[in-house]
Amino acid sequence: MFSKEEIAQRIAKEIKDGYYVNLGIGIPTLVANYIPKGINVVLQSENGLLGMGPFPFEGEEDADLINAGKQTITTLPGSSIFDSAMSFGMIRAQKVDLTILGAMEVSENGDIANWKIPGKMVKGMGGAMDLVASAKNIIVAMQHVNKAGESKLLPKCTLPLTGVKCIKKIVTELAVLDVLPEGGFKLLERAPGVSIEFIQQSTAGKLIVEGEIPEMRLD
Amino acid sequence: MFSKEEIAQRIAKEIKDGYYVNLGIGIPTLVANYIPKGINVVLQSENGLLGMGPFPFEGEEDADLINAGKQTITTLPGSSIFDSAMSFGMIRAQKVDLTILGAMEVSENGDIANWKIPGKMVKGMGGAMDLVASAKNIIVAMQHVNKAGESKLLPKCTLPLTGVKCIKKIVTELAVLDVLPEGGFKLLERAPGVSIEFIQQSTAGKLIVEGEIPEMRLD
Amino acid sequence: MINKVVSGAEEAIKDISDGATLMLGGFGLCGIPENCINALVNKQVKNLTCISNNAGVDDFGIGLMLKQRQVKKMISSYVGENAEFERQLLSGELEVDLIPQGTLATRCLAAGYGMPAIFTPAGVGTEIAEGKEVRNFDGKDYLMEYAFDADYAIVKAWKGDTAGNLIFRSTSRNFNPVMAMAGKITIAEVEELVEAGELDPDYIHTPGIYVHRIFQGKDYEKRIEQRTVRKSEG
Amino acid sequence: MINKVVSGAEEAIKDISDGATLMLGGFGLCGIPENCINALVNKQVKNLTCISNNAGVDDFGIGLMLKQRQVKKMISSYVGENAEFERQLLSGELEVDLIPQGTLATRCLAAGYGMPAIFTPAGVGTEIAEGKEVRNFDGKDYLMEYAFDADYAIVKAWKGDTAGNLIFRSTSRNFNPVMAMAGKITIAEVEELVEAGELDPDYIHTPGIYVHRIFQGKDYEKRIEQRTVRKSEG
Repeated sequence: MFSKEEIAQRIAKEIKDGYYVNLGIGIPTLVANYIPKGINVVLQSENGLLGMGPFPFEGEEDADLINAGKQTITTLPGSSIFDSAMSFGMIRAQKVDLTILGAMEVSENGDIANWKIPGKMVKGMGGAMDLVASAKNIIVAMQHVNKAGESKLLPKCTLPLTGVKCIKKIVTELAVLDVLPEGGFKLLERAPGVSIEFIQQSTAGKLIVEGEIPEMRLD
Repeated sequence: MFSKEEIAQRIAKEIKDGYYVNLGIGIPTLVANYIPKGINVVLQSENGLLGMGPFPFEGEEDADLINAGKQTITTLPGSSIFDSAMSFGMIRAQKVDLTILGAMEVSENGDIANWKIPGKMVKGMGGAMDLVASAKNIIVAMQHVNKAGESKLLPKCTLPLTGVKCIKKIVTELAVLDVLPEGGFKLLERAPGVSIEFIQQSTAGKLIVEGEIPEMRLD
Repeated sequence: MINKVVSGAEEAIKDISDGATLMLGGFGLCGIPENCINALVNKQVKNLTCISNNAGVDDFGIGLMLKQRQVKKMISSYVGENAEFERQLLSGELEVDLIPQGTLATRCLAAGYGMPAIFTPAGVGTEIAEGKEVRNFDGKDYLMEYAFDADYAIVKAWKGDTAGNLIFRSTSRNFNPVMAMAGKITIAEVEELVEAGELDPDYIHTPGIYVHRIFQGKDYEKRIEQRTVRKSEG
Repeated sequence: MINKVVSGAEEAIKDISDGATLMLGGFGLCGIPENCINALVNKQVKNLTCISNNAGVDDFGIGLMLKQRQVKKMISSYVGENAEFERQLLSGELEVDLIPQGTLATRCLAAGYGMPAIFTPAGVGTEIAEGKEVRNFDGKDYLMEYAFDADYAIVKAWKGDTAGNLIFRSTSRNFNPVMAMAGKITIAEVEELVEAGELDPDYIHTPGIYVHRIFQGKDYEKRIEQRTVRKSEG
């Protein structure tokens, strides 16, 4: 089984040279640490920054320079700043090549739920609904099952939706899966030491297994 | 009868302290020369400038600094530059207090025609349709009759329209008139030496004359 | 130029009365109009509808207004950092309208650009689409969302001039320029107020035509919500 | 950062082929992409649809492309300074779609901001409303106008960096930033190309994400259309 760090590391392999990428909060944030050397990638932060750099050194924090998670960050040479309308404008216009975000549930037709649990305090969707409705290429980083041991890859989401038919790829601690346009989770890779049977048991939605399923590789 | 300069001078009296004003090409451009001393007015040029200044001194022309008539101009302290979308955004949002433009015809219900003559080469409407459709306060500067001696203040425009029910006030070489919401040209002032009868003869649309009609004053 | 300068936050907000709809710039605690918020707290104006991406924290930003129960309704995209907010929401004292962040920004833009409505795919097929018009363009569904209608927009800029022109610094820009365009009356507080002519016209983010009142704020705390650092190298 | 630099105009436009739809920045002759226009003339690409506020003059700007009959259709707000244009229009060789200037700008913005359509009051009740959807909001009628769909946007900036960030100078900004956002592929020529990091992130007008190719142009003529001056005082 993969750790969160390893999930992030595996997702980083999906990032190609020249990509503009938006990283959500949680595991997606960790992806920044594993972007392959030698490729040029620009991170977009939806509060209005292209070219997000690492956290500042101690004592160099700037209250005016934060990311969408409200963390103090830095810029890089070539960065640009813009307002929230332009930020979501470029997201909506699909100028951002890849969006990586977390989820509570994903359904086999690509619906995602990640913003609201009935009965619990609702914090809000932030930019998630804009991102999932707009992005041409979304990868979900998530745990395959919840703390109660129930699958989060479902025939149909039970929680209020964030977006419909938008998720194309999922990376969990157990597997890499594509969500097929016609429906179903197609198993692409499995975590080292994890059996197809275990993935099948952990997947409530329709799992499609065809041919040899290689182990996930991180190098 | 008023000269073009005098029409401009009379219109300038309508400009109030704190106004943002857009001036069209022709007589409206001349209005800038007569803005009352001691009031603060900002001229908007729809190609993307607030705070249009006078023409540059010889030798100081800047090819990158023009007005909507493509004339070389200058900025003033406090000027700002913006793109065409924002320029028409502020026009559409009625942030510009007063628009002054020319017309070929105005109808008694406030329609205006000023962009196209069937059978002649059409140059285009430029920003005129945006301006007349958006402005809360439009003054038309025009000749009362055309070169053939026909009235340009009509029951109904004969030329293709630029905008409908948008003109509130007209200043011509003969008179100042309001266009009433219920229809009709209400005579407010007459040029020195011009009789009401002459204005009546020169006005094909419904002219409303009530009470004493003072002479136009320029001081 | 038209002079927009007022003496300070008290004068800037003096005509804001109970029941007003306010837009407040900022993202989290970054770029919020601290001086005006404090003045609104002191003025104790009530029953406000606040359009703001976030709702501050318990003891800073809009949280200070919530604590005094000055806010009837929040229109935000994310409100998660505030215990008093949660209490009022669960007790029914506070209405909350949660809308996607991009929709929030674009409804401001629409107001500032005189567009009565816009189309966005955000929220299609979700509960926030309920009651809204869905329209298909080129095979994709969009929601029609209306321009905001706010009595006041209150923003914070880095520099401003007496003509009302504004320049924002770094990511404290966020919602400030789009809200500045969207208020019927726009109030700007700035860290540094200069004479008209001192700012380069090419680098002004918000032209003065959108700003009705401006003043130089004081005692900015600029609190950091998530102080994250890396260790010095070597 | 992602490097967007190409060697020059020829390389920048090399894949533009017959029948393409181009946006060309500029207002009159101010801020037009002179280098790319010359390269398009040399390449003799044909049957172009050009979206540009104006159509140049007989011997400069888009006029050079018209002279060679490279343009099938112009989409503009004002085309009045060009005799060859008039000849082609009257003879039926050239199609022209005249649209209000604000509609032109906002249809670019819509494309750059992923909004399929916008509402504007411009043209309501006139012949340009024919066949268009009219919709009433709050008692006022608006036309629904669609976002542009352009294969290429070709713009001219003052400064740019290798990451594609652009800064425009004075009123040569005009349509350039909105078109830069609106092209499927955006080509920017700049007077001065600098390394990423040399431009202040706060003052960038067009973020590099919108720009696909950039190069430093040469031999800018920057012709003035209406040279108007006042006499020196004293």
